[in-house]
Amino acid sequence: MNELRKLIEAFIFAAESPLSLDRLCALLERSRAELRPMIEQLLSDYPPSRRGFYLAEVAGGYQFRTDPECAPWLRKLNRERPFRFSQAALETLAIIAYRQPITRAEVEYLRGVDSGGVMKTLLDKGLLRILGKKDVPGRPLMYGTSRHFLELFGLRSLEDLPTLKEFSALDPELAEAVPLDPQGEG
Amino acid sequence: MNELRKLIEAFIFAAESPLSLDRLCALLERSRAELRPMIEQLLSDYPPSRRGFYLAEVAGGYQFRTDPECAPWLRKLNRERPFRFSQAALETLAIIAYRQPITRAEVEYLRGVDSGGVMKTLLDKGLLRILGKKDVPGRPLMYGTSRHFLELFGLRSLEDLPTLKEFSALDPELAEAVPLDPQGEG
Amino acid sequence: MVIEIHLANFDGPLDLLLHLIKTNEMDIYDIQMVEITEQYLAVIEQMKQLDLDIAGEFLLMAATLIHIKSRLLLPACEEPEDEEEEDPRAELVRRLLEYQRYKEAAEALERLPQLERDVFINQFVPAEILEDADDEVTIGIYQLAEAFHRILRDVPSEVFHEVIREPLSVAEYVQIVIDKLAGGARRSFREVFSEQPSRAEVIVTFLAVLELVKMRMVKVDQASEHGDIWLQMAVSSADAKEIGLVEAVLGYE
Repeated sequence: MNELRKLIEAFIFAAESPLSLDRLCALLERSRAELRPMIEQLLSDYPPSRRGFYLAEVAGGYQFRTDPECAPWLRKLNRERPFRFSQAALETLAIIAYRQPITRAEVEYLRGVDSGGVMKTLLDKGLLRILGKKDVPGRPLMYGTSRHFLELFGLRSLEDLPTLKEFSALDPELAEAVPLDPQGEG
Repeated sequence: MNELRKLIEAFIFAAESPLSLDRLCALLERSRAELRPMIEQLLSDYPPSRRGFYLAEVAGGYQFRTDPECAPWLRKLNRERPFRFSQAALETLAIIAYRQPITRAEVEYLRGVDSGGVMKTLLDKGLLRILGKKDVPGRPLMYGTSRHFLELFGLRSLEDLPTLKEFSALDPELAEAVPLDPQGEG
Repeated sequence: MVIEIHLANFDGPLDLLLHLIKTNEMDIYDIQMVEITEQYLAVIEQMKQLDLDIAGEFLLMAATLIHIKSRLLLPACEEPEDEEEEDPRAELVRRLLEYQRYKEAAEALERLPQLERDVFINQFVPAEILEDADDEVTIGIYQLAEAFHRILRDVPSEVFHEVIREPLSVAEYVQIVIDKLAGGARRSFREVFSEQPSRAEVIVTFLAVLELVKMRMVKVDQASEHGDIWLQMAVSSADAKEIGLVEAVLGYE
């Protein structure tokens, strides 16, 4: 393959958004007259429907895109993504893991936002379990993490969770605030 | 092009990280025996150096990547500068890659310097992961490299790591005397 | 021999030592301790003159070098059992060799085609796989712990403990006990406590009763030796309110 055509291909492939002919000319320091026939060639090399992806002309530029016929299948990529957590779920899970048994109100106090929805999701996913009721007015439920939680994170027990000390040992900022035990590791 | 091969191509193209054969089998509801020859075919359809991109085997899966020869040009696309590893970060990463699972104290013994800050940075970048706690007094955390580490350096697996230069063929005793778990390398 | 050293270029004492050994073209298995120690100390001295913060590791290595050197300078022992004594340099050599391996491995890593530096992946994400994907992260145990410690850092620790420990105020419990004894009721010590009191509650209620007895507001009597203890207000409820039970008066926080 012609070196210049190879570069054009690589540029279009790697760019975040469709690349226009003008942009390609600027990037490669070449004239439109030189590049246009090469793009024509690429368009016929990657026509629609032949492969899993094609070279599309879109938004005044060029971009490789998946074949629309494959779309129903590609949707599965998203659904099958293993264990993805939103930032909210992650925070909530972290608080419960380290502070269990803990009530919803306490979680919300720490996060500063309503956490009922997130906790419900985590319960539905089997990552939390109810540990009983707290002996305070209103007797709110106390939550903790489940066995499934341990499995998911490859922990033998909750003791395997990294401790604050281990964290501060890695984080120089925290290290100043927390005295380090030099015998702590090794 | 065969419909199934087209779908495989589209999946690999659209996925955000390398897709393994097993994952493809699950997505397409086909057996490994059916898919493997198609992947072989795709590998030879997109060999390195011929086009602007090629089908790479990386981190236990398959991913389209640009030809490394195009890199000097492609860097012009990036507004942000790529993360540059310091010598300290590379050394630490190398030690952990070859010696995992390994504790922080062991890394520091090998490097001769405090490595907490570097290890924290590598953890933050998702290049390391915690493998559990070591069954020795103090139960220190054990670290290893992540999948993202393989992706970043384009390795199929840890076995793809460049071979460590042997200590010295003349002095096998020295090699045995290194005070670390010999199973650590793998 | 004067060696120009830029200290920032050295990753640690092992790195510096390796450099000195190489520039002197020494055999790593036969390090000339006198020479190396001298040069190493000269570098440390240079660091001091430049007013650089010398990391503890560099000083520790200096001490190790001096120690090895002195052991080598001692006359060989005459006793035969010392014949097989290990070369004092052995441990250092092992560490240097091991360190050198990883230094080379690091250089090899650096040469690998790096994502976003030497190779790039396509950025196109088909619309059909975008749904629900926003703002999500794949996590491991580190990310979980990291999330928690971030929260801990953001929440002031005192406030945090208040929520978890729920410190109980003696003044509050003094009021609770008074309320229970309202209208001149005579109650057993046990009844004064709430139904399933926590440890802290028991302690605080007890302290509250002691306070009230001390202030002569409550009478205590016991009919038999191990029998129930009975409590009764010694003043009228109205008087009790007038006393104005302020925590500061009670001396508790």
